[in-house]
Amino acid sequence: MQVDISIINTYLLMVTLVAMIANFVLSLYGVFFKPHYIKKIIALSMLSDTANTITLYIGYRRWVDGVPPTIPVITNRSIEGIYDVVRRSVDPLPPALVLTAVVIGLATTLFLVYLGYILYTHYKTLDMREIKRLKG
Amino acid sequence: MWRMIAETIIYLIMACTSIASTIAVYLTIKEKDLVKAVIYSALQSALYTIIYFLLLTPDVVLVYLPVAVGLIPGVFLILISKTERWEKE
Amino acid sequence: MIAEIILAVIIIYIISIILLVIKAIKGPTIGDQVLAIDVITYITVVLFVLTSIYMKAALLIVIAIPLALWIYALDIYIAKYLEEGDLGA
Amino acid sequence: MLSIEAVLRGVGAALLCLGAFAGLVSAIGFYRFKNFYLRLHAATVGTIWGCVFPLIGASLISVTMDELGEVKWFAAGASIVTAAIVFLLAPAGSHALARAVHRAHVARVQPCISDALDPNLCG
Amino acid sequence: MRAVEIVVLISIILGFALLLTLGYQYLVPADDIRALAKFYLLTTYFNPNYTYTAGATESVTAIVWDYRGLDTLFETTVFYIALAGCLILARGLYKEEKEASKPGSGLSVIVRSVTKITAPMIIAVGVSIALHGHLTPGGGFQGGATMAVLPLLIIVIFSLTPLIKRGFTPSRLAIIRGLALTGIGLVSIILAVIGLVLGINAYVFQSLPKPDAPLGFPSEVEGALMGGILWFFNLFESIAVVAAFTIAFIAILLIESKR
Repeated sequence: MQVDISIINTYLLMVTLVAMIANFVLSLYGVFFKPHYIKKIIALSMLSDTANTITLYIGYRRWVDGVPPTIPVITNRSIEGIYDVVRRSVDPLPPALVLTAVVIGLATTLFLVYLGYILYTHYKTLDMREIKRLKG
Repeated sequence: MWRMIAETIIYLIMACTSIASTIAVYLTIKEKDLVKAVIYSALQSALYTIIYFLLLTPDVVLVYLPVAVGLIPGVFLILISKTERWEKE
Repeated sequence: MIAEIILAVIIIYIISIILLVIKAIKGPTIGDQVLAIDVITYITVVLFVLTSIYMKAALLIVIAIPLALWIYALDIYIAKYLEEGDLGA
Repeated sequence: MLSIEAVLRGVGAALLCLGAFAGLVSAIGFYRFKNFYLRLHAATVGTIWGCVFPLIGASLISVTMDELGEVKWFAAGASIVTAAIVFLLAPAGSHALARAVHRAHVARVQPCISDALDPNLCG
Repeated sequence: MRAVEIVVLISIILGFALLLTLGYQYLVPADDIRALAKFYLLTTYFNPNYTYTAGATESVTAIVWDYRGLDTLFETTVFYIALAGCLILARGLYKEEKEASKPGSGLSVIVRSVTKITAPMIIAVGVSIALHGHLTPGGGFQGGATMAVLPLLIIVIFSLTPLIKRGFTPSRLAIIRGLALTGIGLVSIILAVIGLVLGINAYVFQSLPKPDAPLGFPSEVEGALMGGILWFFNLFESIAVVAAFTIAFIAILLIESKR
């Protein structure tokens, strides 16, 4: 008996996207409305991770007739191998964009950590409500 | 039939992992103890690693894994140990 | 035959991961949470290897080695923080 | 007459089933034990029985699978190396964590009969 | 009063609306990919239908360093500037000497021995990820990030003194990093300079010989695939990343000894 389950697959993929958007909203709330500086940095790193995940999700491709997609690496170097990879592979452009974003995200996080230490030596606190001079 | 079920199972793993990561993000935002917040964010990173793997992007997994699992908790713990641990009400 | 066995093992591992995530979220002390994340990621290594064998994309196994190398970094950071209150020199 | 491939595949499948059972038992134990020091037992079962043996089994299976193509030896070798690394690192990590938790008085021993290292933690 | 937050919120709403509008057909992944991705995949490794190729079997590394090379070069610049900002913030707070920690403290001997055993393995895994970037998943950024975890682990477990005593001072690491960045710059323009001197047509970021530009890096050496420019970029980028992160970790831990 053949049952059409593609609607369930579509629903499950949509659940992933909606959960990612919920992550985005939650970490945005953390960046804006949490008073502590370290909490803000943690929320910011989670925000960038979620944006990267949405980018990668756009580049995915579904299974066709039960055949899974493959990674964009050519293992069989003949003509047939290359065309097989083109037929089955996922999109290689979003990983290339996300790759550098992750490393640069770590560099900017390090910069914010240094800035937090300098703030602490000046004000003896990291609570943004007590640092009156930064209030904008 | 069996291969269709395999496809559904892969998508089901992805959906479960996403929902668990949403819970982890929520707890990170709500937590008052910053060390526990760092641990919850490490849990979120581990779950995101599974999602990246299932999206078939090994390059991103290879760069995200040392950064998010190996480096970022260490850096945050250095900053917490030098400043303060508790977030005030 | 072997593919069905691998798929069944993957499902059992997913159930274990769900139980461990519940414990990692609930765990009363920091030690429990870190230990749960530890076991989650070690089981994730097996999940990655089995999934890549099942999908017949053997190059994906290259992810497993760095993942297994980096999980204990989180343990070390938390242990040093709890023992000395300080990650520094 | 058994071929060598059938033997390897059978041993690998047996190791996989053993690992799945150990992983499930470890998760249930982790869920039901009372305190941190008891959960260390469950964690060790989950890392050694639930991770090292299935990796060796996966390596044995991938040797026999010709569908993987030219890189099947690569897959088998990577699985073995990963098993060795986990075998080396997982005990070290949980040891460091247990020592730090005991020294920092984070987790209490409860229910307690006696604690020879630090009597104050008992009860 | 809250003008900045309101502007940011509105711009995020507009940006998400743009994303949903432009990507509505990709919201749930389709069973096909875009024509641009197909072009990248077809021309990554040798092909008779196309004259231009990257000569590597891994598309992601080829896109990062060959098709979109200038993009990655400027991202490396952003990375450099962010870490230079870190060091500027840490300036004036340095103190080199450090009192010896008392025996009995620190992590146990088991963890120290295991880390001594695994340190060469970490270096080996990082180098292999970096230098095989054009054949298997990996590349310069990945190898550098993998190797950069080792200094932080060594600092946490053994303290800072052995690292300084072995000669890994911030100034020396800064020199290594400068040399690696110079290597990236040289590799990207050297063929254009040679072409300018000899009077041959050549481009910036030229990897393999093209029909109108005969100069180029080798596509393979002794039968092993080199990928032209990719191998050099992976090597220099991994050295730059690991040196930069090590400087940052050492500096943030040296700040502390002032108190």
